[in-house]
Amino acid sequence: MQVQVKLFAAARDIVGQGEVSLQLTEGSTVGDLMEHFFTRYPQLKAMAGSLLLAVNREFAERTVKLQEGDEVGVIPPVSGGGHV
Amino acid sequence: MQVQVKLFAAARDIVGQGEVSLQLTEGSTVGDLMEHFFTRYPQLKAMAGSLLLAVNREFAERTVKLQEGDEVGVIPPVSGGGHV
Amino acid sequence: MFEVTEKPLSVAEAVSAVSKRTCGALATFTGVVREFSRGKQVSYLEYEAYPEMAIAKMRQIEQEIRDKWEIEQILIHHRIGHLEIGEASVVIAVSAPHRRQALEACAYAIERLKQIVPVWKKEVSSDGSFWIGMGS
Amino acid sequence: MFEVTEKPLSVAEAVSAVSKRTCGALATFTGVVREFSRGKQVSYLEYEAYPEMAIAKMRQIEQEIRDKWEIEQILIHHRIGHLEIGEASVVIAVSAPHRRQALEACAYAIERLKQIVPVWKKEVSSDGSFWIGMGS
Repeated sequence: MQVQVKLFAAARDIVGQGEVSLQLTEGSTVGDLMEHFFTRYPQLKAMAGSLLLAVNREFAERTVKLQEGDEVGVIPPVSGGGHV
Repeated sequence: MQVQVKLFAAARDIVGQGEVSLQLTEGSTVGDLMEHFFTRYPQLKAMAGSLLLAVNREFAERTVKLQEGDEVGVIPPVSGGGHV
Repeated sequence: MFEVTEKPLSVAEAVSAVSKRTCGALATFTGVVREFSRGKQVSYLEYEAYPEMAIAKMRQIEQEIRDKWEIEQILIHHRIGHLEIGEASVVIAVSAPHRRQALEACAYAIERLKQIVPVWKKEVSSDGSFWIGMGS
Repeated sequence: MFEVTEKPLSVAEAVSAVSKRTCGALATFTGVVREFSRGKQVSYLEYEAYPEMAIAKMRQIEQEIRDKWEIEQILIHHRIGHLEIGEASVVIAVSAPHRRQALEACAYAIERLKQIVPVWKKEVSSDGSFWIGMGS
Protein backbone atom coordinates (compact mmCIF):
# COMPACT_ATOMS: atom_id res chain seq x y z
CA MET A 1 0.00 0.00 0.00
CA GLN A 2 0.99 3.58 -0.64
CA VAL A 3 1.02 6.33 2.03
CA GLN A 4 1.88 9.98 1.80
CA VAL A 5 4.26 11.35 4.45
CA LYS A 6 4.48 15.04 5.26
CA LEU A 7 7.46 16.31 7.20
CA PHE A 8 7.75 19.72 8.85
CA ALA A 9 10.26 22.10 10.40
CA ALA A 10 13.37 20.33 11.76
CA ALA A 11 12.11 16.94 10.48
CA ARG A 12 11.84 18.30 6.95
CA ASP A 13 15.27 19.89 7.19
CA ILE A 14 16.79 16.53 8.16
CA VAL A 15 15.02 14.51 5.47
CA GLY A 16 15.59 17.21 2.88
CA GLN A 17 12.03 17.20 1.58
CA GLY A 18 8.58 17.98 2.92
CA GLU A 19 6.66 15.24 1.21
CA VAL A 20 7.55 11.58 0.60
CA SER A 21 5.44 8.88 -0.98
CA LEU A 22 6.16 5.43 0.49
CA GLN A 23 5.23 1.87 -0.39
CA LEU A 24 4.59 -0.20 2.77
CA THR A 25 3.58 -3.79 3.36
CA GLU A 26 -0.04 -4.34 4.41
CA GLY A 27 -0.56 -4.10 8.15
CA SER A 28 2.29 -1.63 8.68
CA THR A 29 1.89 0.72 11.64
CA VAL A 30 2.88 4.34 12.14
CA GLY A 31 5.79 2.99 14.19
CA ASP A 32 6.94 0.79 11.29
CA LEU A 33 6.85 3.79 9.00
CA MET A 34 8.96 5.82 11.40
CA GLU A 35 11.53 3.01 11.67
CA HIS A 36 11.97 3.38 7.91
CA PHE A 37 12.96 7.02 8.42
CA PHE A 38 15.02 6.41 11.56
CA THR A 39 17.18 3.87 9.72
CA ARG A 40 17.97 6.34 6.96
CA TYR A 41 18.16 9.50 9.09
CA PRO A 42 19.93 9.01 12.44
CA GLN A 43 19.41 12.70 13.22
CA LEU A 44 15.67 12.15 13.03
CA LYS A 45 16.00 9.13 15.33
CA ALA A 46 17.78 11.41 17.82
CA MET A 47 14.57 13.44 18.12
CA ALA A 48 12.24 10.41 18.07
CA GLY A 49 11.14 10.93 21.66
CA SER A 50 9.72 14.34 20.98
CA LEU A 51 8.16 13.69 17.55
CA LEU A 52 4.39 13.59 17.29
CA LEU A 53 2.68 11.72 14.51
CA ALA A 54 -0.62 12.35 12.79
CA VAL A 55 -2.69 10.14 10.53
CA ASN A 56 -5.11 11.99 8.30
CA ARG A 57 -4.59 15.15 10.36
CA GLU A 58 -5.37 13.60 13.73
CA PHE A 59 -2.67 12.87 16.28
CA ALA A 60 -2.03 9.10 16.31
CA GLU A 61 -0.13 6.60 18.45
CA ARG A 62 2.65 4.59 16.83
CA THR A 63 0.59 1.42 17.13
CA VAL A 64 -2.06 2.68 14.68
CA LYS A 65 -2.30 0.56 11.50
CA LEU A 66 -1.99 2.44 8.24
CA GLN A 67 -4.36 2.16 5.28
CA GLU A 68 -3.85 2.70 1.57
CA GLY A 69 -3.85 6.45 0.83
CA ASP A 70 -3.30 7.60 4.43
CA GLU A 71 -1.58 10.92 5.02
CA VAL A 72 1.01 10.73 7.81
CA GLY A 73 2.30 13.94 9.36
CA VAL A 74 5.69 13.99 11.10
CA ILE A 75 5.40 16.74 13.67
CA PRO A 76 8.31 18.03 15.71
CA PRO A 77 7.31 19.82 18.91
CA VAL A 78 4.67 22.35 17.93
CA SER A 79 4.99 26.04 18.58
CA GLY A 80 2.37 28.46 17.35
CA GLY A 81 2.07 32.15 18.15
CA GLY A 82 4.90 34.54 18.93
CA HIS A 83 7.46 34.20 21.70
CA VAL A 84 4.67 34.27 24.14
CA MET B 1 -16.60 76.20 55.00
CA GLN B 2 -17.55 75.69 51.40
CA VAL B 3 -17.60 72.31 49.65
CA GLN B 4 -18.45 71.36 46.09
CA VAL B 5 -20.83 68.41 45.63
CA LYS B 6 -21.04 66.48 42.37
CA LEU B 7 -24.02 64.23 41.75
CA PHE B 8 -24.30 61.59 39.05
CA ALA B 9 -26.80 59.36 37.28
CA ALA B 10 -29.93 58.64 39.36
CA ALA B 11 -28.67 60.91 42.19
CA ARG B 12 -28.38 63.85 39.80
CA ASP B 13 -31.82 63.12 38.34
CA ILE B 14 -33.35 63.27 41.84
CA VAL B 15 -31.59 66.45 42.92
CA GLY B 16 -32.14 68.06 39.53
CA GLN B 17 -28.57 69.31 39.15
CA GLY B 18 -25.13 67.77 38.85
CA GLU B 19 -23.19 70.26 40.90
CA VAL B 20 -24.11 71.98 44.16
CA SER B 21 -22.00 74.35 46.25
CA LEU B 22 -22.73 74.06 49.97
CA GLN B 23 -21.81 76.01 53.09
CA LEU B 24 -21.18 73.68 56.06
CA THR B 25 -20.18 74.24 59.63
CA GLU B 26 -16.57 73.42 60.53
CA GLY B 27 -16.06 69.76 61.47
CA SER B 28 -18.89 68.47 59.28
CA THR B 29 -18.49 64.94 57.99
CA VAL B 30 -19.47 63.32 54.71
CA GLY B 31 -22.39 61.81 56.64
CA ASP B 32 -23.54 65.25 57.79
CA LEU B 33 -23.43 66.47 54.20
CA MET B 34 -25.55 63.56 53.05
CA GLU B 35 -28.13 64.21 55.79
CA HIS B 36 -28.56 67.66 54.25
CA PHE B 37 -29.55 66.01 50.96
CA PHE B 38 -31.62 63.24 52.53
CA THR B 39 -33.77 65.79 54.34
CA ARG B 40 -34.54 67.62 51.12
CA TYR B 41 -34.75 64.59 48.80
CA PRO B 42 -36.54 61.57 50.30
CA GLN B 43 -35.97 59.66 47.04
CA LEU B 44 -32.24 60.04 47.54
CA LYS B 45 -32.58 58.79 51.10
CA ALA B 46 -34.35 55.71 49.72
CA MET B 47 -31.15 54.78 47.91
CA ALA B 48 -28.83 55.78 50.78
CA GLY B 49 -27.73 52.19 51.43
CA SER B 50 -26.29 51.77 47.96
CA LEU B 51 -24.73 55.23 47.51
CA LEU B 52 -20.97 55.52 47.54
CA LEU B 53 -19.27 58.76 48.45
CA ALA B 54 -15.97 60.17 47.32
CA VAL B 55 -13.89 63.01 48.71
CA ASN B 56 -11.47 64.55 46.27
CA ARG B 57 -11.96 61.58 43.90
CA GLU B 58 -11.22 58.87 46.43
CA PHE B 59 -13.92 56.69 47.93
CA ALA B 60 -14.56 57.85 51.50
CA GLU B 61 -16.45 56.63 54.55
CA ARG B 62 -19.24 58.80 55.95
CA THR B 63 -17.18 59.50 59.05
CA VAL B 64 -14.53 61.43 57.09
CA LYS B 65 -14.28 65.10 58.10
CA LEU B 66 -14.59 67.61 55.31
CA GLN B 67 -12.23 70.51 54.66
CA GLU B 68 -12.73 73.84 52.94
CA GLY B 69 -12.72 73.37 49.17
CA ASP B 70 -13.28 69.60 49.20
CA GLU B 71 -15.00 68.00 46.23
CA VAL B 72 -17.58 65.41 47.28
CA GLY B 73 -18.88 62.91 44.72
CA VAL B 74 -22.26 61.26 45.21
CA ILE B 75 -21.97 57.95 43.41
CA PRO B 76 -24.90 55.62 42.82
CA PRO B 77 -23.87 52.01 42.14
CA VAL B 78 -21.23 52.16 39.44
CA SER B 79 -21.53 50.36 36.14
CA GLY B 80 -18.93 50.77 33.46
CA GLY B 81 -18.59 48.85 30.21
CA GLY B 82 -21.40 47.35 28.16
CA HIS B 83 -24.00 44.84 29.32
CA VAL B 84 -21.26 42.50 30.09
CA MET C 1 -3.49 55.88 27.95
CA PHE C 2 -6.63 56.62 29.97
CA GLU C 3 -9.54 58.45 28.46
CA VAL C 4 -13.19 59.21 29.01
CA THR C 5 -14.46 60.43 25.68
CA GLU C 6 -17.56 61.07 23.60
CA LYS C 7 -15.78 59.89 20.46
CA PRO C 8 -16.17 56.37 19.06
CA LEU C 9 -13.56 53.92 20.36
CA SER C 10 -11.17 52.02 18.13
CA VAL C 11 -9.66 48.66 19.06
CA ALA C 12 -7.12 49.10 16.26
CA GLU C 13 -5.87 52.38 17.72
CA ALA C 14 -5.76 50.86 21.20
CA VAL C 15 -3.66 47.96 19.92
CA SER C 16 -1.25 50.24 18.16
CA ALA C 17 -0.97 52.51 21.22
CA VAL C 18 0.19 49.69 23.53
CA SER C 19 2.45 47.89 21.04
CA LYS C 20 6.17 47.78 21.84
CA ARG C 21 9.07 45.85 20.35
CA THR C 22 9.63 44.08 23.64
CA CYS C 23 6.06 42.68 23.74
CA GLY C 24 5.22 39.18 22.66
CA ALA C 25 1.57 39.37 23.63
CA LEU C 26 -1.28 41.77 23.41
CA ALA C 27 -4.75 41.25 24.87
CA THR C 28 -7.82 43.41 24.41
CA PHE C 29 -11.28 43.55 25.86
CA THR C 30 -14.15 45.47 24.31
CA GLY C 31 -17.53 46.03 25.95
CA VAL C 32 -20.28 46.45 23.40
CA VAL C 33 -23.87 47.71 23.67
CA ARG C 34 -26.13 44.68 23.26
CA GLU C 35 -29.43 44.54 21.49
CA PHE C 36 -31.15 42.78 24.37
CA SER C 37 -30.80 43.27 28.08
CA ARG C 38 -32.86 41.44 30.70
CA GLY C 39 -35.14 40.28 27.89
CA LYS C 40 -35.90 43.82 26.73
CA GLN C 41 -35.08 45.27 23.33
CA VAL C 42 -32.67 48.16 23.91
CA SER C 43 -33.01 51.27 21.75
CA TYR C 44 -29.78 52.96 22.82
CA LEU C 45 -27.71 53.79 25.88
CA GLU C 46 -26.60 57.01 27.51
CA TYR C 47 -23.30 56.78 29.37
CA GLU C 48 -22.21 59.27 31.97
CA ALA C 49 -18.99 59.49 33.97
CA TYR C 50 -17.36 61.34 36.84
CA PRO C 51 -14.45 61.90 34.47
CA GLU C 52 -11.70 63.11 36.81
CA MET C 53 -12.37 60.32 39.30
CA ALA C 54 -12.74 57.74 36.49
CA ILE C 55 -9.26 58.61 35.23
CA ALA C 56 -7.86 58.49 38.77
CA LYS C 57 -9.38 55.03 39.29
CA MET C 58 -8.02 53.81 35.93
CA ARG C 59 -4.57 54.87 37.14
CA GLN C 60 -5.16 52.95 40.34
CA ILE C 61 -6.08 49.85 38.30
CA GLU C 62 -2.84 50.21 36.35
CA GLN C 63 -0.89 50.36 39.61
CA GLU C 64 -2.67 47.30 41.00
CA ILE C 65 -1.87 45.42 37.78
CA ARG C 66 1.80 46.42 37.81
CA ASP C 67 2.00 45.14 41.39
CA LYS C 68 0.74 41.73 40.22
CA TRP C 69 2.00 41.20 36.64
CA GLU C 70 4.88 42.26 34.46
CA ILE C 71 3.19 44.23 31.70
CA GLU C 72 4.45 46.80 29.26
CA GLN C 73 1.52 49.12 28.65
CA ILE C 74 -2.13 49.37 29.51
CA LEU C 75 -4.79 51.50 27.88
CA ILE C 76 -8.37 52.02 29.06
CA HIS C 77 -10.73 54.14 27.00
CA HIS C 78 -14.34 54.58 28.14
CA ARG C 79 -16.92 56.19 25.98
CA ILE C 80 -19.70 58.41 27.32
CA GLY C 81 -22.76 60.03 25.76
CA HIS C 82 -25.19 58.43 23.34
CA LEU C 83 -24.29 54.89 22.22
CA GLU C 84 -26.12 52.80 19.66
CA ILE C 85 -26.35 49.01 19.70
CA GLY C 86 -23.12 47.43 18.52
CA GLU C 87 -20.96 50.37 19.56
CA ALA C 88 -18.06 49.89 21.96
CA SER C 89 -18.49 51.40 25.41
CA VAL C 90 -15.08 50.44 26.75
CA VAL C 91 -11.82 49.24 25.24
CA ILE C 92 -8.95 47.84 27.30
CA ALA C 93 -5.62 46.86 25.75
CA VAL C 94 -2.63 45.36 27.55
CA SER C 95 0.77 44.50 26.12
CA ALA C 96 3.24 42.28 27.94
CA PRO C 97 6.29 40.16 27.27
CA HIS C 98 4.27 36.95 27.67
CA ARG C 99 0.72 35.84 27.03
CA ARG C 100 -0.49 35.01 30.53
CA GLN C 101 0.50 38.42 31.84
CA ALA C 102 -1.39 40.18 29.07
CA LEU C 103 -4.51 38.00 29.34
CA GLU C 104 -4.72 37.97 33.13
CA ALA C 105 -4.09 41.71 33.41
CA CYS C 106 -6.75 42.44 30.80
CA ALA C 107 -9.36 40.30 32.60
CA TYR C 108 -8.43 41.93 35.92
CA ALA C 109 -8.76 45.42 34.44
CA ILE C 110 -12.36 44.95 33.30
CA GLU C 111 -13.39 43.36 36.62
CA ARG C 112 -11.90 46.23 38.59
CA LEU C 113 -13.32 48.80 36.20
CA LYS C 114 -16.80 47.47 36.98
CA GLN C 115 -16.07 47.80 40.70
CA ILE C 116 -14.39 51.15 41.11
CA VAL C 117 -14.58 53.34 38.00
CA PRO C 118 -17.51 55.78 38.27
CA VAL C 119 -19.33 55.36 34.97
CA TRP C 120 -23.06 54.89 34.62
CA LYS C 121 -25.33 53.87 31.82
CA LYS C 122 -28.95 54.68 31.22
CA GLU C 123 -30.65 52.02 29.19
CA VAL C 124 -33.36 53.38 26.95
CA SER C 125 -35.96 50.91 25.65
CA SER C 126 -39.61 50.97 24.68
CA ASP C 127 -40.44 50.53 28.42
CA GLY C 128 -38.70 53.75 29.40
CA SER C 129 -35.23 54.37 30.71
CA PHE C 130 -33.27 52.97 33.64
CA TRP C 131 -29.94 53.69 35.28
CA ILE C 132 -28.03 50.44 35.41
CA GLY C 133 -26.23 49.54 38.61
CA MET C 134 -22.96 48.07 39.72
CA GLY C 135 -21.63 44.80 38.35
CA SER C 136 -24.13 44.59 35.50
CA MET D 1 -13.05 32.12 10.75
CA PHE D 2 -9.91 29.96 10.69
CA GLU D 3 -7.00 30.80 8.47
CA VAL D 4 -3.34 30.04 7.94
CA THR D 5 -2.06 32.82 5.74
CA GLU D 6 1.04 34.57 4.48
CA LYS D 7 -0.73 37.92 4.62
CA PRO D 8 -0.35 40.37 7.53
CA LEU D 9 -2.96 39.92 10.25
CA SER D 10 -5.36 42.63 11.33
CA VAL D 11 -6.88 42.81 14.82
CA ALA D 12 -9.40 45.33 13.52
CA GLU D 13 -10.65 42.91 10.86
CA ALA D 14 -10.77 40.09 13.40
CA VAL D 15 -12.88 42.22 15.75
CA SER D 16 -15.29 43.18 13.02
CA ALA D 17 -15.57 39.56 11.82
CA VAL D 18 -16.73 38.26 15.23
CA SER D 19 -18.99 41.18 16.15
CA LYS D 20 -22.70 40.46 16.49
CA ARG D 21 -25.61 42.47 17.86
CA THR D 22 -26.16 39.89 20.57
CA CYS D 23 -22.61 40.25 21.95
CA GLY D 24 -21.77 42.37 24.94
CA ALA D 25 -18.13 41.38 25.06
CA LEU D 26 -15.26 40.84 22.72
CA ALA D 27 -11.80 39.61 23.67
CA THR D 28 -8.73 39.36 21.49
CA PHE D 29 -5.26 37.94 21.82
CA THR D 30 -2.39 38.81 19.51
CA GLY D 31 0.97 37.07 19.50
CA VAL D 32 3.74 39.35 18.30
CA VAL D 33 7.32 38.70 17.21
CA ARG D 34 9.60 40.02 19.94
CA GLU D 35 12.91 41.76 19.52
CA PHE D 36 14.63 39.57 22.10
CA SER D 37 14.28 35.88 22.79
CA ARG D 38 16.33 33.98 25.36
CA GLY D 39 18.60 37.01 25.58
CA LYS D 40 19.38 37.00 21.86
CA GLN D 41 18.57 39.76 19.40
CA VAL D 42 16.14 38.31 16.85
CA SER D 43 16.51 39.36 13.21
CA TYR D 44 13.26 37.84 11.94
CA LEU D 45 11.20 34.66 12.11
CA GLU D 46 10.08 32.10 9.58
CA TYR D 47 6.75 30.44 10.38
CA GLU D 48 5.67 27.19 8.83
CA ALA D 49 2.45 25.23 9.25
CA TYR D 50 0.81 21.94 8.40
CA PRO D 51 -2.10 24.01 7.11
CA GLU D 52 -4.84 21.39 6.69
CA MET D 53 -4.20 19.93 10.13
CA ALA D 54 -3.81 23.39 11.67
CA ILE D 55 -7.29 24.32 10.45
CA ALA D 56 -8.70 20.99 11.69
CA LYS D 57 -7.19 21.60 15.14
CA MET D 58 -8.52 25.17 15.24
CA ARG D 59 -11.99 23.69 14.58
CA GLN D 60 -11.41 21.26 17.43
CA ILE D 61 -10.48 24.17 19.73
CA GLU D 62 -13.72 25.92 18.77
CA GLN D 63 -15.67 22.79 19.65
CA GLU D 64 -13.91 22.42 23.00
CA ILE D 65 -14.70 26.06 23.76
CA ARG D 66 -18.36 25.71 22.82
CA ASP D 67 -18.58 22.73 25.16
CA LYS D 68 -17.30 24.91 28.02
CA TRP D 69 -18.57 28.45 27.40
CA GLU D 70 -21.44 30.22 25.72
CA ILE D 71 -19.76 32.21 22.98
CA GLU D 72 -21.00 33.72 19.74
CA GLN D 73 -18.08 33.58 17.36
CA ILE D 74 -14.43 32.68 17.42
CA LEU D 75 -11.76 33.56 14.90
CA ILE D 76 -8.18 32.27 14.76
CA HIS D 77 -5.80 33.55 12.11
CA HIS D 78 -2.22 32.32 12.06
CA ARG D 79 0.39 33.85 9.87
CA ILE D 80 3.16 31.88 8.17
CA GLY D 81 6.23 32.84 6.17
CA HIS D 82 8.67 35.63 6.92
CA LEU D 83 7.77 37.81 9.93
CA GLU D 84 9.61 40.90 11.10
CA ILE D 85 9.84 42.06 14.71
CA GLY D 86 6.60 43.68 15.84
CA GLU D 87 4.45 41.76 13.37
CA ALA D 88 1.53 39.65 14.57
CA SER D 89 1.96 35.89 14.23
CA VAL D 90 -1.47 34.93 15.55
CA VAL D 91 -4.73 36.75 16.22
CA ILE D 92 -7.60 35.24 18.19
CA ALA D 93 -10.94 37.02 18.61
CA VAL D 94 -13.93 35.80 20.60
CA SER D 95 -17.33 37.41 20.96
CA ALA D 96 -19.80 36.39 23.64
CA PRO D 97 -22.84 37.71 25.44
CA HIS D 98 -20.82 38.33 28.63
CA ARG D 99 -17.28 39.28 29.49
CA ARG D 100 -16.07 36.21 31.38
CA GLN D 101 -17.06 33.90 28.55
CA ALA D 102 -15.16 35.98 25.99
CA LEU D 103 -12.06 36.40 28.17
CA GLU D 104 -11.85 32.81 29.38
CA ALA D 105 -12.48 31.36 25.91
CA CYS D 106 -9.81 33.61 24.40
CA ALA D 107 -7.21 32.57 27.00
CA TYR D 108 -8.14 28.92 26.51
CA ALA D 109 -7.81 29.22 22.72
CA ILE D 110 -4.20 30.46 22.82
CA GLU D 111 -3.18 27.79 25.38
CA ARG D 112 -4.67 25.01 23.26
CA LEU D 113 -3.24 26.48 20.07
CA LYS D 114 0.24 26.15 21.58
CA GLN D 115 -0.50 22.52 22.44
CA ILE D 116 -2.19 21.09 19.39
CA VAL D 117 -1.98 23.34 16.34
CA PRO D 118 0.96 22.32 14.12
CA VAL D 119 2.78 25.59 13.46
CA TRP D 120 6.52 26.05 13.83
CA LYS D 121 8.78 29.01 13.90
CA LYS D 122 12.41 29.32 12.96
CA GLU D 123 14.14 32.08 14.86
CA VAL D 124 16.84 33.77 12.84
CA SER D 125 19.44 35.76 14.78
CA SER D 126 23.09 36.68 14.44
CA ASP D 127 23.91 33.27 16.04
CA GLY D 128 22.18 31.31 13.28
CA SER D 129 18.69 29.89 13.10
CA PHE D 130 16.72 27.56 15.36
CA TRP D 131 13.40 25.79 15.19
CA ILE D 132 11.49 26.70 18.31
CA GLY D 133 9.73 23.94 20.18
CA MET D 134 6.43 23.34 21.93
CA GLY D 135 5.12 25.64 24.60
CA SER D 136 7.61 28.40 23.90
